[in-house]
Amino acid sequence: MIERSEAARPEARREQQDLYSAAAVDHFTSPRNVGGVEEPDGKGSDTNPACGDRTTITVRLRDGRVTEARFRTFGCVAAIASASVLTELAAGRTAAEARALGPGDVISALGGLPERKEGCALMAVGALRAALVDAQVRARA
Amino acid sequence: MIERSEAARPEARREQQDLYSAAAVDHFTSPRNVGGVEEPDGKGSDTNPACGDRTTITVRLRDGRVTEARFRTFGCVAAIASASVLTELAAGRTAAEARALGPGDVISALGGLPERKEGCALMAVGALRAALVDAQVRARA
Amino acid sequence: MERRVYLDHAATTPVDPEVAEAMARVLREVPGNPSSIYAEGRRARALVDTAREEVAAAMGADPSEIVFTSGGTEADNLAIRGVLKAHRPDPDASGPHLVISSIEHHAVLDTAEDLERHAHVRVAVVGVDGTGRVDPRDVADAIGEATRLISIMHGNNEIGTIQPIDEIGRVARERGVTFHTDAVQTVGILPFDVRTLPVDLVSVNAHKFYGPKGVGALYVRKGTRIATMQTGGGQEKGRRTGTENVAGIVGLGSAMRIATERRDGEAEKQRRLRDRILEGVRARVPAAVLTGHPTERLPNNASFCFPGTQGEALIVALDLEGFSVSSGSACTSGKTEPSHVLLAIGLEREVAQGSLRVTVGRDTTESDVDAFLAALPPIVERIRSVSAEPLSASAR
Amino acid sequence: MERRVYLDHAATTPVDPEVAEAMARVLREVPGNPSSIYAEGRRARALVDTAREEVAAAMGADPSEIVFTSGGTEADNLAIRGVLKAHRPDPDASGPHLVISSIEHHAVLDTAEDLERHAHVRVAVVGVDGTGRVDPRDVADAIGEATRLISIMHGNNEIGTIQPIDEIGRVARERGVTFHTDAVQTVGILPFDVRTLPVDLVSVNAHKFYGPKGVGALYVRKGTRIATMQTGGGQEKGRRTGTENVAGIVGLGSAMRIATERRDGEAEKQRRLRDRILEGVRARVPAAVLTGHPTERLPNNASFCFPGTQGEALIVALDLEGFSVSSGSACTSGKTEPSHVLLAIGLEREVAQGSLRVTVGRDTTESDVDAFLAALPPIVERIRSVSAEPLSASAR
Ligand SMILES: Cc1ncc(COP(=O)(O)O)c(C=O)c1O
Ligand SMILES: Cc1ncc(COP(=O)(O)O)c(C=O)c1O
Repeated sequence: MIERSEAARPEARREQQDLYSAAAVDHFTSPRNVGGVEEPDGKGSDTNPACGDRTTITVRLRDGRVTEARFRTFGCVAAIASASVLTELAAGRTAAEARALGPGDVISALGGLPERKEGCALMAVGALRAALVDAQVRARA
Repeated sequence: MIERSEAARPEARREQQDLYSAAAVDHFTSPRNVGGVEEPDGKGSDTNPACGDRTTITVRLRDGRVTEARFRTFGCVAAIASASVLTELAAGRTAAEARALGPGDVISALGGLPERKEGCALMAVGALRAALVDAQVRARA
Repeated sequence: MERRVYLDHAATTPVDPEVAEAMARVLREVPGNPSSIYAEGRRARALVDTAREEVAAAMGADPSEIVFTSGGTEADNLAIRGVLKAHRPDPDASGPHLVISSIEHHAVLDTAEDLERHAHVRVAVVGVDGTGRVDPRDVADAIGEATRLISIMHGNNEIGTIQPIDEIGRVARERGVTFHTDAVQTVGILPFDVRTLPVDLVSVNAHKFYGPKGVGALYVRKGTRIATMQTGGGQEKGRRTGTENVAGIVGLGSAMRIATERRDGEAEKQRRLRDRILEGVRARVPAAVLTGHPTERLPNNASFCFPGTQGEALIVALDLEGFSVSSGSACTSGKTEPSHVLLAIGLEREVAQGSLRVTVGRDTTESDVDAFLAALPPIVERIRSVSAEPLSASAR
Repeated sequence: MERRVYLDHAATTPVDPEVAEAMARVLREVPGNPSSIYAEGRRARALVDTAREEVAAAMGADPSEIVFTSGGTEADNLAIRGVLKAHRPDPDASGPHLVISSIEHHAVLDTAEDLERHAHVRVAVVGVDGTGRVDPRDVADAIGEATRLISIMHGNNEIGTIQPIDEIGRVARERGVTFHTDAVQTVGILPFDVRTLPVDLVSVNAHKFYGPKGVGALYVRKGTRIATMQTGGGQEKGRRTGTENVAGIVGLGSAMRIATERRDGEAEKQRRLRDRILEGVRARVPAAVLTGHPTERLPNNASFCFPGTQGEALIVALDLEGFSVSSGSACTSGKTEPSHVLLAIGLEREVAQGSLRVTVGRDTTESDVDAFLAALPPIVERIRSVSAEPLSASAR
């Protein structure tokens, strides 16, 4: 009787709901590309002023393409997962393509983020763009 | 299990508690001496200004003793029960004794009244005293 | 307890067994705080979210427009205090800041009075006719430049009269004034849809539709400016803080869902039983005075005055015979005055003293009603016969 | 749900099965409104009275001094708003109207701020030392001619520090100022007796001692001037109106009675488990910073900061392994700042971000603690290793 009414009620579904998607959890528990690229071509950081979180991304470029991107993040699950997935998204793309990656790309690659966590994806994007700008500046120098 | 814990808890006792005592209920459901004494020697009324309740008591006296007292009450359970019991208390007493009856006598004759109902006993007492004063005045006239 | 006939559903309703079971399950199995992000907390949060959807769905609202409270009283207080606080009433502009009616529940009436005394809020009280109806034109006339809120109830808890809140709401809209309605006696009982009704704030109360006591909700239309009354941890998006009454909220949600499913059938059934009482009393106690509107009234409400009797005496006498009913002049609760509602509809104080309210519910049967109709006349007669010179002035 | 280890008893506790059963029984069997004078109402009233006696007995209070509320937040709001409203603070007298500490719960802190903004109340905030203790002399210094209320908590919910409320209370008495203490984290857990403690108002909360969420109480010492915050039908002798949450109040009463019976044994058992956590963490994560007082702390509270980590990340990682704990910097609840408590005890913002609170309870076992101690270090290490140049400034 209780079981039947449980099955019938929406709460039965709702109760399963997780804070973070499976992909975000995976990137958080097994982050890809942690650390710094050795002798990077570009390095960039961004902070989330709302909470003091910080991400630094370093990149290596060959023939205008990102061959390697690594990150360090001091921050929450969303911040770590965003940076992790972004280093994967960036690898193999041209610098211009990588700079075009936005928070929407990060969020959809993670299968969504909780409300109010959009700033975390934005921080990862900010760090990558800063790294790519840095690389461009250094290349011209 | 539930039954045992019920027995153990004070609430089991408290749940039985009644608003009005058995005596008050009895005087309310079977009021004594309702109505008016025919050709009374004295008649008095009192009202409870807090609620607009009103009691009128009429008395017959023989040789300085109350031989009959009757009441009418527009009011709550406590007001009716107080007047009813007071007509019983008054009967057989000398006028002086009857005038000495106070709200405490009424309340204890009723086995108690709920909080904030003391005014109802006082109204009955007021009506009886007024009736006895009226009798005294008429007797002198 | 002996078999009893409960006829006071406007005071409170028994908890629906399915609701009680859902709440018991939460109490036994859901330990988390909805603010916590780990599994137990998320489960509690999901239950609160589901209940919010259930309450919203029943009213045609968006879940984000529902704020849970500790009952109808808090919902009314939050609506009135919250809107006036958010608007910081202008002391110099002309007219009242708040417009209410003379038959509001004490949760509205006393709040208006409290704000008048402590917060320099000016209040206009609109009267009612002999059936307890507010004339929307009177509301229009009361509105001034300074008016920030109108609070007029939907269904009256004592006499059952239903107000024309659609018309009042239109007046409020035209004048750009926020409109609150205390719908504690109607939501869950009559259709109520905020998509068509021009209302901005609506008070709701679980224990009037077979949910638990101590939990309610305030509907707050998107865009309505309202400040919080109770400050703290930021729950309910800061509109009403404090750890959520999870079991109670689940009870409110389930009760609302069930009430909506049963609503139309219940309203019809209860209206029939209610009419049986109205007619039965009229036939057996010819002196009885019907209070409230003859047709525009809550489907479950039958209310009267019996001249020459007093409310508490009626209630106690009926209680002794197993019937639970109430009165607008129960002097035990420390309220020795006859109710403001009965005076507002123009009754003499002494007539108003003999008020009796009978409100049927889901479990009420025809035979309950007939038993009541059999018990009532001798009781009225007995009490009346004790009363001193009824309706005449004091002899003192 | 998989087997989980719940270590967040300061956030909320599961409902005691006996309490849940008592509440379920009320929900199923007690239909009445306590304000009604017929049998069903009297039964509900008797249950509320019994609960009031149970709560009073646990604190050495008289039942008439207990006001039921919808939780700790409302109790705090009622104490502060109610006392200041009753005293109508004098705007011209010198000094603050209200004195609080810098580590109060948001229910006190935000209420003080709200009154400052909306009601012209002047607030003085007394600081704490590195262990989170208030110095009673600072309270004495803060009091001015205009001071009407001091509100300083008993046990802190984040770092567990216990305040010298006896000394603070004596200061308040000497200066003739009303003293409120938020004892939400201590009543039911530590001895608390208003016959010996110089306190005038005490906030209590059922869900911190195995009662339901959404019900609490305010102790109001006889003679304390306090106005109501919520106006309406006059329940709780007008100090807190609204139909009583009967089932919840019964739950509060039973939970209080059971907590008092078990109190001393539980405190000792939990203190032992807590110390096992403190020592275990110290041994396994040498960089951990203990927050709060080393000895003057709640028996169930172990709290730390782990530099280079961030609170939410710690919580989620532990949640994934089946542990429920919390942090003063959980940024999901919309609070992106590290907690004001951690900043008040002088921690750097970045260190404060890595806070973790572990609070044991009745059902916690040694093996739960050991499982936690095994799970924690690799998680701290993993999160720390991801973090960018911990403790240095931004490279931007
Ligand atoms: C119309 C109306 N408004 C408000 C309330 C107050 O609700 P509560 O007492 O549950 O807080 C009630 C119920 O008593 C009511 O009937
Ligand atoms: C110290 C303290 N005060 C007040 C509260 C507020 O209680 P509630 O959220 O249940 O209203 C809490 C609990 O969160 C607390 O720990």
